[in-house]
Amino acid sequence: MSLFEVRVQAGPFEIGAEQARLSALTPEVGAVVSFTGQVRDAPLLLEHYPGMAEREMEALLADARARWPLIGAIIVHRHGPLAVGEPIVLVLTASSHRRAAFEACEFLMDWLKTRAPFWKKDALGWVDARDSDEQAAARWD
Amino acid sequence: MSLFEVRVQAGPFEIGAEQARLSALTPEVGAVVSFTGQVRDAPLLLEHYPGMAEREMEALLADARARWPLIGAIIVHRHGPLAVGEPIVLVLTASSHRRAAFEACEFLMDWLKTRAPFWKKDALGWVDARDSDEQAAARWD
Amino acid sequence: MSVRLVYFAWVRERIGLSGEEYPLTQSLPAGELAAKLRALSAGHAEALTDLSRLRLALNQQQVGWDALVSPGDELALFPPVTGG
Amino acid sequence: MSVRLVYFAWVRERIGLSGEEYPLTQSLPAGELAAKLRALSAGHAEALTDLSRLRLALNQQQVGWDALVSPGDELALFPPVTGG
Repeated sequence: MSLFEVRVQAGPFEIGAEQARLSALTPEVGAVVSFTGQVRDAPLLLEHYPGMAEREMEALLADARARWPLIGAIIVHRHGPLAVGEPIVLVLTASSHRRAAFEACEFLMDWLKTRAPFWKKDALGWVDARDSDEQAAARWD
Repeated sequence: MSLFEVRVQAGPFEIGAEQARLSALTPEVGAVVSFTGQVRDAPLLLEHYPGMAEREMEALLADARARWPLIGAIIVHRHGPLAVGEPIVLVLTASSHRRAAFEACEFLMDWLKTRAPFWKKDALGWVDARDSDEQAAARWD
Repeated sequence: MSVRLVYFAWVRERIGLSGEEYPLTQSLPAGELAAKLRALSAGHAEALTDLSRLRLALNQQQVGWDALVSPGDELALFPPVTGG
Repeated sequence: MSVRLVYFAWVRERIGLSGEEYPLTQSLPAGELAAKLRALSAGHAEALTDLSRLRLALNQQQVGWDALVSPGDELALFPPVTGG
């Protein structure tokens, strides 16, 4: 059994519940890696492109599966108003071995940052895209 | 505020509860990365060296803090009999930026595998150390 | 015959619309279409002056300014993404 | 005057003890001490024949076979670790 899933939602997520779904998939799961991004410093509003957001995230999962032997992966990205400390995004990867789980998780985050149609706005206005994110994603080319 | 903690315990752990402790540390936390290792294929017995195990894990955290700007990190390692699918080890890292959190988490896992005094035994006997783990740890030298 | 335009983030705010239909009877490159849109309003002109600051998606797939837009398509214009 | 010896994993199983006190009146290198321990029993001899398969910790710090063991120290002998 395997599980690959993407979701865009306004509400929060529970890392424990999401991770449990991957841990229980098969006796071959030996490593689960997670990344949680959370709102730092100031509140944010997250706008997204419904439909395309899910589509890009699905495409990223397909790309990761082609590169690493994953047993499962989940991406949850929130939209709407978010307070400081609130989680924005969760990426979970499960594999037999830790290297694959680590690399796939980092790959998915780097590409989410540069491909998935989400835009952050804070009190100063729309947040500018960063060159460092482009460079991080380019590592995987 | 910061939080750096190591624990060796027989019972299970809750990733959600541990992660919540790091997420709430300061408004500067932007990224939390976790690694969970779980028993694959066959039940295990985990023996450890009480005292030295905690000491080595503390030393690894100190080393990670010297290399990356971490706000917090938690390592929990279990001992005793463990069934297939049960979690063995949890490493959590929190930082302002994702690269530091990812790298520190992977570093801690690679070094735990080669430094922390734990030994796995399965139905076939004591598990042999793997060259691939030594090589993974050597990447950080 | 038209193309469905959708706008996000500051492109949406400057234009003052989240989307609109624009008459289109034959295919043309997205860059040429964007140039025509500048005539619609001061907001359109401001948002679409410097195309190098924008990204686009045709039918929800990221493309370049030379992509051919045809009647019935959905064309999205937005700044570089900043999620995650 | 003695050294506290502790054993783990298959070293412990072959020796048949998780630890023991061994008389020691002056410092000597861990490798020399291990060679002396081989005389204690068939199990000790078997466990400690090939020191290249073992690791050691002196007072809970990983060290090499040339580390000097002194009376009152705790010396642990074990296979390469396999946790995590």
